[in-house]
Amino acid sequence: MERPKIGVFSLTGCGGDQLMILNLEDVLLDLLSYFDIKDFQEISSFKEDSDLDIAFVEGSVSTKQDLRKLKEIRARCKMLIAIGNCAISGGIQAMKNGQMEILERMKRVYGIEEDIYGVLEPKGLSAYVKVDLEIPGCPIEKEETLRAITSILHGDMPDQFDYPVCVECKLKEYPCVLIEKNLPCLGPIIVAGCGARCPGLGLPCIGCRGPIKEEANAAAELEVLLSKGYDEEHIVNLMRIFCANFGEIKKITEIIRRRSGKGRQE
Amino acid sequence: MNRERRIEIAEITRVEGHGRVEVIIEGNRIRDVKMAIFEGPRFFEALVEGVRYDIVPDIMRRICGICTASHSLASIRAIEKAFNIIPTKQTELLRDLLIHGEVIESHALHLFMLALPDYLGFPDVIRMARKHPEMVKAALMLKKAGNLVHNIVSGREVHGMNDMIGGFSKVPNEEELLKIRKAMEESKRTAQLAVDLFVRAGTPKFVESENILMALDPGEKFGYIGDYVTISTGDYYPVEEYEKLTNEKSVDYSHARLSTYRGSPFMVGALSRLLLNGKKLSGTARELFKEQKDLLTHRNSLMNNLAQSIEIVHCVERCIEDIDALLSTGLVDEVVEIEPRARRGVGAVEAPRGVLYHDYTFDEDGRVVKANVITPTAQNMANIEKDLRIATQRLINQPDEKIKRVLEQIVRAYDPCISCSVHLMRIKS
Amino acid sequence: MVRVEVIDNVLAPSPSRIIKIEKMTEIERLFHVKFLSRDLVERFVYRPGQFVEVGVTGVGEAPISICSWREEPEILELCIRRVGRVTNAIHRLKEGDLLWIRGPYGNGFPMEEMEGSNLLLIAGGLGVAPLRAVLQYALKNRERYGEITVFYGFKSYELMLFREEFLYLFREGDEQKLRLYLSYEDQNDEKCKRLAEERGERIVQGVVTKLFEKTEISPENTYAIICGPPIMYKFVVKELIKRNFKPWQIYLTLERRMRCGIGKCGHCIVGEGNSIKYVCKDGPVFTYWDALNTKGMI
Amino acid sequence: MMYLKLPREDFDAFFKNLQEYGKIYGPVKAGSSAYNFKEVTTLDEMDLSYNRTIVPPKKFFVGLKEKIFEFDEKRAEFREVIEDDPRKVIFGIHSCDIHALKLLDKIYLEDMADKYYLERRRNAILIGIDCHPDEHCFCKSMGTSYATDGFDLFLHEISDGFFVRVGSMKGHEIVAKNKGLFDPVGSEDIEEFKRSQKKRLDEFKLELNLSGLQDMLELAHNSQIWDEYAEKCLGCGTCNLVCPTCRCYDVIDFVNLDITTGERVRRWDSCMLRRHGLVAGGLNFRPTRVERLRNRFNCKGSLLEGMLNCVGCGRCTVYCPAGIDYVEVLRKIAGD
Ligand SMILES: Cc1cc2nc3c(=O)[nH]c(=O)nc-3n(C[C@H](O)[C@H](O)[C@H](O)COP(=O)(O)OP(=O)(O)OC[C@H]3O[C@@H](n4cnc5c(N)ncnc54)[C@H](O)[C@@H]3O)c2cc1C
Ligand code: SF4
Ligand code: SF4
Ligand code: SF4
Repeated sequence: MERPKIGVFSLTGCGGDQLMILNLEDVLLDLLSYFDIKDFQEISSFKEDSDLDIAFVEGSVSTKQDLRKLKEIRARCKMLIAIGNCAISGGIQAMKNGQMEILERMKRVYGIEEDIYGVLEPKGLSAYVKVDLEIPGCPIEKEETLRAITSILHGDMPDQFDYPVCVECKLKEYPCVLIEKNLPCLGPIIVAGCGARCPGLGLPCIGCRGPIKEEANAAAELEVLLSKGYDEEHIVNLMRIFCANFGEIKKITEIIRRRSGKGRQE
Repeated sequence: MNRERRIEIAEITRVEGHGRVEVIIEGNRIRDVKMAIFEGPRFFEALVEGVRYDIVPDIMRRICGICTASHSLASIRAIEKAFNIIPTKQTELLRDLLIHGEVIESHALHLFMLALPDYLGFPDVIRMARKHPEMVKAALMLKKAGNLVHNIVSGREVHGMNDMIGGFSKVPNEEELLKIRKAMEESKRTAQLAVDLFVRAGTPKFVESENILMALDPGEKFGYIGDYVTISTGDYYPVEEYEKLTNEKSVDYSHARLSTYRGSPFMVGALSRLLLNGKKLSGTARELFKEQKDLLTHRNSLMNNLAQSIEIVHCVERCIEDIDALLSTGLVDEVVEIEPRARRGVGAVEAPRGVLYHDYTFDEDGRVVKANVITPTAQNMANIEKDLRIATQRLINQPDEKIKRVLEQIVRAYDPCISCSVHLMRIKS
Repeated sequence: MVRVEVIDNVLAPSPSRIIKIEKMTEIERLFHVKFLSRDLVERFVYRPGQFVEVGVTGVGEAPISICSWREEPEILELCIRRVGRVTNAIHRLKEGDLLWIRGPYGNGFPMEEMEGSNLLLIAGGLGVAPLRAVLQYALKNRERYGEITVFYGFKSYELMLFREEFLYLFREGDEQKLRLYLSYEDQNDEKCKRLAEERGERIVQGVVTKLFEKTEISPENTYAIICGPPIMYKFVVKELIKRNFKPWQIYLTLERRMRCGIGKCGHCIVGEGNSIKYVCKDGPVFTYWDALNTKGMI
Repeated sequence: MMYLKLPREDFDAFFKNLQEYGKIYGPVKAGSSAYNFKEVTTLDEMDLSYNRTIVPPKKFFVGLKEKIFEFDEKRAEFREVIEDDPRKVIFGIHSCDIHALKLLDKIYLEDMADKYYLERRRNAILIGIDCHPDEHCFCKSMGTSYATDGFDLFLHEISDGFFVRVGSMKGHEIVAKNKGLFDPVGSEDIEEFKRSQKKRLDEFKLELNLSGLQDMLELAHNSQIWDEYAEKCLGCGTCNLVCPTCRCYDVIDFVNLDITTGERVRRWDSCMLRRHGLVAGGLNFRPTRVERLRNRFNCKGSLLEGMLNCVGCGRCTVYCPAGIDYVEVLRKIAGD
């Protein structure tokens, strides 16, 4: 097979997902040798404006500049792979979407009420262009990423996780932190693939892989956490860290707003 | 009238994040030097407003993928100070281990994979690996050793979650620590190799100029955690007064707000740390520091690369030392009671690229009222521009391509982490 | 140490070579596969309605009906629609490549029991695949069965599977005492309209149940065998019941997700309370009587 | 059946001698109230008064997530892999879990035996131990509170040691080899055993009426109860994964970086998950939690494989993050 031409790009994010690829130290050189790398700004000064078989894109669309770049990338690649939560759903920076206006954010952080960056409300790539594959996580998992890549090199599309973190939590025989320690674990509504890292450390899942789309029962999760004594505002903040742009979680914000008749951030 | 000459690096490569450099020359005079950032802002300080303290580190560590543990620790320390939580000895050792591991990972990535190709004449490490496979493999193993610390102590390579307010959720066990220790023993040679490489790389002099240096005072031993800032001017401040040091001010040659100290740009990072705190080094790193004293001058910021390489040697030895100290007393699970207070706390650590401050104010329920983060790259930016200006001036008669190469090399030497420069106010023109 | 005698690994697939691929539609292809080991050919005894697990290394396995019937099962024919990971991977294979096969699995149709009776085969879309095996079996043993009537419904001429074969039977089937009726859904299908001009009494525009208007179907000594998309069953069964078919005269073959094909992985379990079954080993062929007693079966 | 007595002072020696049959796995505390079967080398690592483990001992026979084949595309090879040493001693298994294994035996061994299961099952030694019910145990109602077979040895604690039942040839072999450690049972021992069994039966608090359960389930097909619980249910799959009688597994292939070799892996699955009932074309036979819950309860309450598919261990209730109480649901179904 001819070596696929690839590019690795980043929009607005922390660089952690590209870094996870570089963290595949044991196989990195082997892995890269399967590809003809045309653009990888983080590690290479070599650049060629050719068509691409695969573009890996990290980061959210948070500025008009990001959007321009994304559209250029989409136009030149056959397969677009969104890597990481930012690229899938806007990431952590989308946490206050729909709650705090961009200008308000400008004011709070930079002290000016003017959008000098051309900022857009952070969203994932699929809000704007067709995405062929999404590899979730904040950051992505090395193992899953490698397996997705080998599957693609093999000519297939990888199988994707469609079940919650709880499944892996039990496959690893971890005691449930929600039941045992009353911690606000989001595992039941979050996509598996991390091997239940957080419960494995005795910590609650904070949802870094995003919800199971069109499936997560966020309303039931809310009820469970309320019954554990957490207040609504905290639960919403927690769910919004990584999931603010998802319908299921937006709904929760709505339910709570209606219930309490207030919203701190309005 | 003189013709205007424009030198532009559209996108700086082999750095974390997106930036570009633009120099405008009129005749023999440099009219403008700009390092523009076109990283989208993420407004972290606004994100945590109203958020309860216990998930603040989870949010804030995501400012940066490379120095994630630094952000994590700065954030945790700020909160602990606000709530008067005193970490245990074991926690301090584990944190020390964690941040040293992070420095190894970050420096190894920067030196071998991003900076070295410049010196050996390759566009990237992939091509460099074809010529020097053994060296690149060794470098990757060094980087992996650093990541192993992340993995075991914080839970994963990037955005680990195990380090939290008050300590660690799951304390690593003996077996795991011995695994790190072994990896460190095996990395010693590669660490020294880095020093050799950068000593041999020579000392380009095109940025020579006075630099003000700034670093945290690590206490007795060389390290990355501290509560006071020491400055090459002889000044000394508690971190709570960081605003005096990082004054974000407009300067005449730039339309951005840049960090200056008493009106002058300053430098943070490995070189500053070594020159200010080098006396506190021990072991091989101390020897190497002495040997290379002449090369390591505060007048040449490119020496930051060499300084980083010596730091790797230090970190590798220190990780072993920390592990031995931890194992000698045995590891125990610790539970810390946290009681939120309506207070302010400032936490600082030396991230791989320099001093990092997190500053939070809480209400009585422990919700963030106000937050501020100052990253090292943001602090360095004024100094980078100063260096770019000086270098351009010296090379003004050289062709554009040559100037570009040098400018990019200078930027890279600072190992800038643009995505975490959340505070940089720069408009892409 | 206790040593256990070596037993066959029922999950281990056997390699078989794709000797021919025929493109049937954009998404369906017919694969002719041949086992590499002679041994296997001899052991591989199957009946119409059974299926095999077809695998591609690195991707996985999918249950696929055997759509042919020969006494010597040297060659199996598999009509495969491209819908997901495994089936896409199978479609990428070329002649000469390997497929990994386990089976045959499932109960299949009780061909012996139906001997001496009339057969009414009702197929919709891809459902024609297993019924083709029934048909081949019945035609090969023509003397053992009475009247054979086939209803075959499809969307359009282009999407008609095994077109050549069925058009041949449509035109010449009477020689073999076979009445074949066709239905097509696409109103603007010119080619089908032409077929209607040619032999209007055997083809209608509409869904497959419309074919009941075309001919008298008597339940007398007749078995109805249905295979098609799940929604088709309800309508077809209704027509049959209207015509006094008894629930045990109606056979259906079902589809479910399956991972093992042999009653272990649990995915194909259907039913509630008193009646609960594995589609893979208790089926995939069931009578309508089973369906009446097993909630959620159809 | 053969009955013996294991005096307390011989317990440790007995335990040590078992190592000759493979690694020993026993109940070990894993959290504030949770236990797991883990490898143990000494008696005191175990807590033999445990109530239940998180995942059932089924994991010893069908791996939670296990490689079953390695393949090589170039060489057209499928090579079977049994990753662990099938020789194991499972120490301290409860009666309900033994009953569950009997059901799994039917599934995995009758009619096209699963080789992986068989290898491990034949090589494993099961040492049962008496337990005391907590508020979630309802095995008494399910008829699984006492194991009459399906184990090699069964230990019942009495005042100065254990009353031991020998349940198999292998069990016989073990006691024969350790002759010196066992005493014959005396009449006081028998009396004590009887008393303790009676006392144990009296400890059960939770009961479930089984009569007509299958009909009740079928009749509840359109019941509101499913909707009510589906609203609470998180669809997390925990209930299936901790269930000792659930047998669903999923299979997936992975390719190595050389792109020609790889592995086939199977892992425990759950019918509460979306994919379980999904087939080609996006059709889902159990599209929402309503159908999935109904299916789960029906499967558990059925007589698939000729026996009840629930052994009353209480795990699904204890570990359900949404707090859905299995017995409560079935009681509502039955109108109790
Ligand atoms: C007894 C029996 C006989 C059969 N005979 C034949 C036959 O002769 N010919 C034939 O072509 N087929 C036959 N089938 C159907 C065939 O088995 C399936 O089409 C096949 O298993 C699909 O496998 P796959 O890996 O290609 O698809 P999968 O990748 O498993 O996908 C199958 C379907 O699941 C859905 N899906 C998968 N993943 C997702 C996701 N992440 N999100 C949403 N939806 C998803 C999609 O709708 C997709 O179409 C038979 C099935 C049975 C049970
Ligand atoms: S700890 Fe979290 S992920 Fe694990 S079972 Fe409990 S709720 Fe689910
Ligand atoms: S448990 Fe949750 S937060 Fe933790 S790594 Fe997994 S998905 Fe992310
Ligand atoms: S454990 Fe509870 S919440 Fe999870 S799927 Fe089962 S019933 Fe639903």
